Amino acid sequence: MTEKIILAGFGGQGMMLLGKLLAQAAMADGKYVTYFPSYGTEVRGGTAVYYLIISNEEIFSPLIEEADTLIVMNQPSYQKYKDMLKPDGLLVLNSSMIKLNNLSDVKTYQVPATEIASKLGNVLVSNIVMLGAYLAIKKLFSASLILDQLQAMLKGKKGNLLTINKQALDSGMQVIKTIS
Amino acid sequence: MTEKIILAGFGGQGMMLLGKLLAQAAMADGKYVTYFPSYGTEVRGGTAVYYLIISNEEIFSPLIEEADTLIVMNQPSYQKYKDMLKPDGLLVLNSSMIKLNNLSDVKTYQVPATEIASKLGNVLVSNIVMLGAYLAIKKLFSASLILDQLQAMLKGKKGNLLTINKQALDSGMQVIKTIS
Amino acid sequence: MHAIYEKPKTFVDKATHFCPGCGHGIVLRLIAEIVDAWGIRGKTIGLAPVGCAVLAYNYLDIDMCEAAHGRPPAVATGIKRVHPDHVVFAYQGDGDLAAIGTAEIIHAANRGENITFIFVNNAVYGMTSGQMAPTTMLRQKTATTPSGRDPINSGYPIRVCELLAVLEGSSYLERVSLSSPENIRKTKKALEKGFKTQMEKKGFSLIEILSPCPIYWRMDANEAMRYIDEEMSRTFPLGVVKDWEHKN
Amino acid sequence: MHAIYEKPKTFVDKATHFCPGCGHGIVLRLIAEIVDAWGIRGKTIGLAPVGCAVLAYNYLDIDMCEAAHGRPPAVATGIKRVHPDHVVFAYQGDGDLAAIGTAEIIHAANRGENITFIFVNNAVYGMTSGQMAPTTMLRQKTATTPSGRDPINSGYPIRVCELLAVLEGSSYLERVSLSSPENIRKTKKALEKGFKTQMEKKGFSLIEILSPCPIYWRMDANEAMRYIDEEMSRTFPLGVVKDWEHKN
Amino acid sequence: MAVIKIKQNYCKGCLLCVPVCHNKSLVISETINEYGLHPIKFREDAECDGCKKCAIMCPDVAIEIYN
Amino acid sequence: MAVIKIKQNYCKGCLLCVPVCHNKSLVISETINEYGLHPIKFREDAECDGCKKCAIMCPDVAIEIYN
Amino acid sequence: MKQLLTGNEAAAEAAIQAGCRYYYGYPITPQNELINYMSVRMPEVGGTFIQAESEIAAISMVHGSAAAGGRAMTSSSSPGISLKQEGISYLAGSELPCVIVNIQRGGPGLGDISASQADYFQAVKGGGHGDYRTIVLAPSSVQEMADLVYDSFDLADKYRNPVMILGDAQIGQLMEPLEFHRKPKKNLPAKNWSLTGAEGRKRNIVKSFYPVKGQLEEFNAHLQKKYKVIEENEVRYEAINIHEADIILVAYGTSARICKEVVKKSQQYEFRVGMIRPITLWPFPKEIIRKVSERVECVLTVEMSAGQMVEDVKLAVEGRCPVHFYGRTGGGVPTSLEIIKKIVEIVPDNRAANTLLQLAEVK
Amino acid sequence: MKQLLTGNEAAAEAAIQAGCRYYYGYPITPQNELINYMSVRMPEVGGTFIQAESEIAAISMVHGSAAAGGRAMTSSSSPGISLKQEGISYLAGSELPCVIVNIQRGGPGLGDISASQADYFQAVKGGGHGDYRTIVLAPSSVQEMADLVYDSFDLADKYRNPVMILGDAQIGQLMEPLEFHRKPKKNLPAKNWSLTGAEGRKRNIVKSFYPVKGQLEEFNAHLQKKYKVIEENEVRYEAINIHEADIILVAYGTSARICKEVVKKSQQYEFRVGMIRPITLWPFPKEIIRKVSERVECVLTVEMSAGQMVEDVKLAVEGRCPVHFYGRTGGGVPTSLEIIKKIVEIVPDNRAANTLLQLAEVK
Ligand SMILES: Cc1ncc(C[n+]2csc(CCOP(=O)(O)OP(=O)(O)O)c2C)c(N)n1
Ligand SMILES: Cc1ncc(C[n+]2csc(CCOP(=O)(O)OP(=O)(O)O)c2C)c(N)n1
Ligand code: SF4
Ligand code: SF4
Ligand code: SF4
Ligand code: SF4
Ligand code: SF4
Ligand code: SF4
Ligand SMILES: [Mg+2]
Ligand SMILES: [Mg+2]
Repeated sequence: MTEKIILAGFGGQGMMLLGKLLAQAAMADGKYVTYFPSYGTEVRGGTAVYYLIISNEEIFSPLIEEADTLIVMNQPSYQKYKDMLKPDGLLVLNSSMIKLNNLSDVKTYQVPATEIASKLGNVLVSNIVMLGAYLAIKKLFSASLILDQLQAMLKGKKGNLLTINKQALDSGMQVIKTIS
Repeated sequence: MTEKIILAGFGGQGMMLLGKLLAQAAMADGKYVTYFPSYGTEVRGGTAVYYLIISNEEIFSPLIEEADTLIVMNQPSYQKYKDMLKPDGLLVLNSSMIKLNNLSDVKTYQVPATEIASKLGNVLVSNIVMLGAYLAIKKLFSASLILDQLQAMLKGKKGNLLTINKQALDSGMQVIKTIS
Repeated sequence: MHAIYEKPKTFVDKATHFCPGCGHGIVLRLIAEIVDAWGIRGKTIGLAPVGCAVLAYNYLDIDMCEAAHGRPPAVATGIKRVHPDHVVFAYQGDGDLAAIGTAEIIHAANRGENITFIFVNNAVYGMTSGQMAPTTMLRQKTATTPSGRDPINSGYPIRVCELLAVLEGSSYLERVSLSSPENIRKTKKALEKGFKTQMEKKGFSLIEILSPCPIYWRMDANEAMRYIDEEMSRTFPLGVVKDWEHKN
Repeated sequence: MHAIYEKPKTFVDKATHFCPGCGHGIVLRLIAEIVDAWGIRGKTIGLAPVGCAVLAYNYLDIDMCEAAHGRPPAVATGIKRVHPDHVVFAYQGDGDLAAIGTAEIIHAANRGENITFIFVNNAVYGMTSGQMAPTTMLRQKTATTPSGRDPINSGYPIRVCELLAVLEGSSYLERVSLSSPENIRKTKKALEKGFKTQMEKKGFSLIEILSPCPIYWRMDANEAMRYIDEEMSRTFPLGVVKDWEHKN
Repeated sequence: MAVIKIKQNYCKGCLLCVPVCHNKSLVISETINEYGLHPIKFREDAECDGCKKCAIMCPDVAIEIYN
Repeated sequence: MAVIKIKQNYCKGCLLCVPVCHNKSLVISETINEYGLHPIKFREDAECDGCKKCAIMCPDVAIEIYN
Repeated sequence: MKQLLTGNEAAAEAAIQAGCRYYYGYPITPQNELINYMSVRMPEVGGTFIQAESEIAAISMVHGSAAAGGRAMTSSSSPGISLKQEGISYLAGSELPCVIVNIQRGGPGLGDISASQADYFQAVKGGGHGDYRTIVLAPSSVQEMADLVYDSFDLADKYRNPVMILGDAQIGQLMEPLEFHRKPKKNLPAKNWSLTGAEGRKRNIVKSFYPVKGQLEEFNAHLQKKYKVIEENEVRYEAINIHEADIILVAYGTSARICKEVVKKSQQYEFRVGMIRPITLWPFPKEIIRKVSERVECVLTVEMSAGQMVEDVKLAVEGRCPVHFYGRTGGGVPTSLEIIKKIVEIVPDNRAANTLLQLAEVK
Repeated sequence: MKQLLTGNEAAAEAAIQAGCRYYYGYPITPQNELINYMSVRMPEVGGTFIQAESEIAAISMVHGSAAAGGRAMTSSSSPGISLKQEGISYLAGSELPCVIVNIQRGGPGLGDISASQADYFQAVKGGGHGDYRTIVLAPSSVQEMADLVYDSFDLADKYRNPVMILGDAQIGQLMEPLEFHRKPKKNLPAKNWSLTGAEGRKRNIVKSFYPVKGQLEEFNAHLQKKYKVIEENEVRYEAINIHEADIILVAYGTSARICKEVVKKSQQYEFRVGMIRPITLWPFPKEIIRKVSERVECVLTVEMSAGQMVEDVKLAVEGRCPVHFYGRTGGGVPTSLEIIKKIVEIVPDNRAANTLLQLAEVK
């Protein structure tokens, strides 16, 4: 098993954290993992992209030439990275922020992550909504393994932060169940 | 003809100028010439030494491993450089400042340059006294060729400076005539 | 339809790479406005810093030069000597000017270089992810002062105008801010005065601009402007620090 | 026979490489006297500059370190952090401290490094054959200001104490001179105060010493001392510029 | 009465222009621009006297004013 | 009455010690030292009250004073 | 227990665990995670963290702490490392142990912040003045970053010499699981040359100035002798498949990871690709490369530069077999496909070509 | 008319005669005669002389004047040149023409002020970060110093690239008679990239920053192409006796003078010594060395370093014949006797030995 995921979004949309949670879970699960943020440039703003590879075997290049999965948070990220997805790859997108023009081969899941997060009371957890969706689709890890990581990361932070993150994860998973 | 001269003295005793006058004269005379000051160190004070080579042929290394002539102004310079003189070399020393212990092979001329210069009214021309002595011994150039150089260098300076320098050169030459 | 306010011609029609609410955009726009109004595009040469404003030349439609981090004063000196009658300005951040470039700005001021320096003080290293700058305020949290700047370990916020005022070579030094339309108007006036100082060959001018970095101050843009008024201007009092027109 | 004055034990029994009448010898001797008198040889670490005093470690019988040209403040900082209870001092010339090392001294002062700086201002680059220093006086002739220092091209003499006084991190700053036995006594007092400042953990201290360089001032030694009194002390007024003991 | 033009894809939704308008004429919009941000918009039926304060404040040269 | 000791090969003949002696006890000598310079010497029959001013002034630690 | 850290953080944590208590740095991408991490951790262990006013000040502070006997470190990226060259020359000339981390980015000039290996010459040949050497270690994984930083302090102390860790933007920012499991080496020489105050002993002087004629040459002879000892004892490399290989790849750090992928892919085929990954760039593993070059068809050096290490490979091979080069510059990272294509190009023998083109299809 | 000048002064005067009007320097021995001379001469010709606050400021001022279209120059010696490395990388990355003089002294660190050739790697391989090159010229006499400084401005303008003059303490301070007899070259490309105010044209930007993915690699490809053109067109060397020689000496600058003496002494004997003196150290005259290496018994490289250029010689020879090295470090200058002894040692054939031992006696 080797899963190559590209995560992309506007800086501040929490893609870094999304990937890190997955990477931590993979590590806890005894997998090989590389997680690589590609700062395009020494310049502020624009798109942030992260390369995550999870595998049962040693991973050589942490760069991804062709992704199994693309998780994107906004229109420019989608535009920029859609061609890096392999023909039969998985696309999970934040439909609150991305207008789709016809996609053919790829399996696409449209998750209104920003809206869901807004409704939960904090736009900032839209990334966790996306994570929930991805988990529900690919089922690489159990939700509880991810929650463990979340818990560890939020240690010392305010208690209700964990609660809302849990809700976000859950909502993301639910969306997929509804769609499929 | 190749004449390799080492000039050494305490910084401030004018050895630089002595050598430069000879070098200029050599150049004017159509000779090959290299003139190299060897700053021993990045440190003040101590001995200053200059390597002057005059030749009818191309000169390769401007350093001198074995000198034809050694002109020294004070005791530490003498001590430091006496062994660089070739066995039958010429030694011209400022006897006002150097006590000689027995010298065997080398032709030695003792010139009381500081005393002579003092008498002329300016210790600073003791270097020119030495130059006069050297000229009188080796006769590489005419005194007038040297005087031309002196004149060119002192252009714009006070007139009596040239006069005293002339006297110094002369006195140096006289000393040799008296000795020999 | 008559324009009350339009994008200055000297400002390239292009979205900037700055974060939302960043002060750099305002300052660059003001420069463009002055170049437009005075018609000096053909005789102006700018210096971009290494810092968030590194791409200043993408936005200002004038001849511009890059300088290594901290070296704009020296590079500007080199340019000015070739074109003594041009308007040469250097744009610098606080890391660039007050840390690595300390020697260069002090000696440019001391030589009285007839150049205008636009010093954007946002109390932080924006470009490299929000580390402490020499102008970071006491107790301010940054990536390298995680529990707030403590003078025991990290020294005090440096008041650049006051420091340069000691040097005889400096002619015009003023500190302004971007916290309100009123203050931005004053900032523009100060920039004009800086350029004027140069065009009249009165020597070294530097305008220090208190500017928000909402991202690394971890505030929204309007909070950041309030922070300038309520906190930053206390450490860095606004006003003219030195002026060749009002020497006594 | 009882000694009224003897070579300090901490001063190595060895002729120095300085030119006749050079002030460096006096300053080094004063340091040695204090180390002797206070018995602190075992807890003192000195920094030698790159300049005529580069070989200071040949004369002072204490642990000493070299620093690259201009970097003694940073090197001293590195040492002091390892030995916070030792007496660490840096010895610097005006080229070293006020030109290439401008950033380092300013930021050491700003951090309030608990170190004593001995700043020998001889208004010239002695070691490299008498070029202009940042402290060269107006109209002074040097190897690189052959017709005298002109502020238009070469800027103004920098008053280091006054500059550093602006920084909150500096604790004790005094300017003294070597022009007479009386002034040398005051210099020694100032050095003692500098060391005391450090030993009581009061922070950054710097003693600026007006010191003769007869060779590159092209004067005899006694003329050079008069020049300090009559010319140099006008540009660089003697006295305490900042003192933690007398803050108001 | 002046007219405000907001360049949607320049505006980063920082909201600096909002509080400086004494007419409270600028508000955040629901649309999402290229950045994935909500740009501001001119409130329907609001007043503008062309005081320029919003444009002066804008770090992204996103506001132009005409009359 | 104090006694002055001058280290001949340390003294560089700079003469800084000469004018500071209120007894005018120090003068230049005719001898030449290692440097080729004339070191100073204590004037014969001169006075010294051990005021130390000469030693304080000396850049070459060439003067020691005893009594 | 495994942790997920960036290479930059791994370097910082390993340094602290190796007893480094004096860190001086200046921000620059892509090494910011290192300085930021240090600002949090150093106070926790009672160590010194100073954000210096510049890279030059930082290396000078390292100079001071090393001279005073502490374990000191600084880090930066390419332009900042260029600024440290005078300081590094002084450290080498003063025989001071310390560790310098270079997380290389694209150059020249301001360039870009993407990964690069274009500072090889600077690190290995000496970007500063004079005949000196720094030991240069090149990690190719986050785990190895930690391990090598760890060893670097011991090497520095053992030889009284600066050690450089030569990483790049990718290794610095990459996150991988790693474990800190190393214990300090024993038996390092006492630092009785260091500055501690001359209590009850002769004074110590730390310097690089040798003004008396002949002394500097003597000192240089001493340095060269030391360097020879290091060359004889400290060479490290990883060799894969070198005994059966027809062609040998030589690569370090990030580019070595991709070469490893090529080697692995080729294992099932007739045409054999082996590889040598220098871990110490200085001392360079020239012996093993020389040996291998006596029997392989050719050597291919892969770098993220216009060709720098390839010179050392050629110096080792000395014409015994052809040495080829494949490089990407300015932030480009070679892909395994590109490398395979290059192999096909330089080994125009059918057996190789067929085999490798199959590989190329596998991608 | 001949003048007697030091190499430092000759460099300064040649620069002024070549139209250099912007000089920025900082004092350091052994190049002080250059900066001191400039302080007198620049005002006389209406040019700019600034004694900068540091070497870094000086190279940055050069950056500014070069960007503004002026002919600009700086000079220093080893430690100061180390400080300029970031700036040089920026100049190369911004494609700015300028001239940098390094009058090398002994290192590492503060070292000493005596002559050295230990900055060869720094100058030729690149002491700064990134894949860049500076054209490096190595004069071996005062006359050649003037001639090469003269040409260096043309080369810099022709290729929009920094040029370094690599001298040493001896060539810098040595006085020899020289003549200034060169006229400016014509047909240099117009500097329409330079910053003059964008009057009536699109703006010019001078920079080395390429933040958009792929751009920096493209720019580097452009640089490499330019460097190839320079390598093809600008190699300079002096060859003596290479057609009859049994052994070839390779040396540059000061050490080449001594080798020339050895060559001259050997002319009357049976065993023939020839020599190649690289005048451009980059581009390095590798073709001629490669050619010669096909027929001589061996090559001996002589340097005032622990062995730096010898690597380029080996890279040119590629094992075709043995390459030997004789070096002195830290201010030591080889003597002709030492070189002859070395020859005898590496050519243990009787003919050579006998011949050369005779030579050794002649001294
Ligand atoms: C020699 C060197 N050191 C460090 C850096 C990294 N760097 C880029 S910008 C910057 C400082 C940015 O801070 P500031 O000057 O305050 O500008 P801001 O981004 O805050 O506007 C630093 C340290 C660099 N590019 N070059
Ligand atoms: C990086 C570097 N630049 C320049 C020099 C040359 N240098 C040696 S000492 C010195 C300045 C000496 O002046 P100052 O600091 O005033 O000391 P002084 O000799 O007057 O006591 C210089 C420029 C150097 N050694 N290193
Ligand atoms: S990081 Fe700060 S200074 Fe930089 S662009 Fe963003 S807000 Fe502006
Ligand atoms: S040159 Fe000046 S400072 Fe240096 S030793 Fe001589 S007198 Fe002293
Ligand atoms: S111009 Fe003035 S009134 Fe009109 S929208 Fe802007 S701030 Fe409001
Ligand atoms: S100030 Fe400008 S960028 Fe910010 S919200 Fe208003 S229009 Fe948009
Ligand atoms: S101690 Fe005083 S009285 Fe005695 S010689 Fe010295 S200066 Fe004169
Ligand atoms: S002051 Fe010292 S060195 Fe000078 S003359 Fe007097 S004894 Fe000699
Ligand atoms: Mg800033
Ligand atoms: Mg000085």
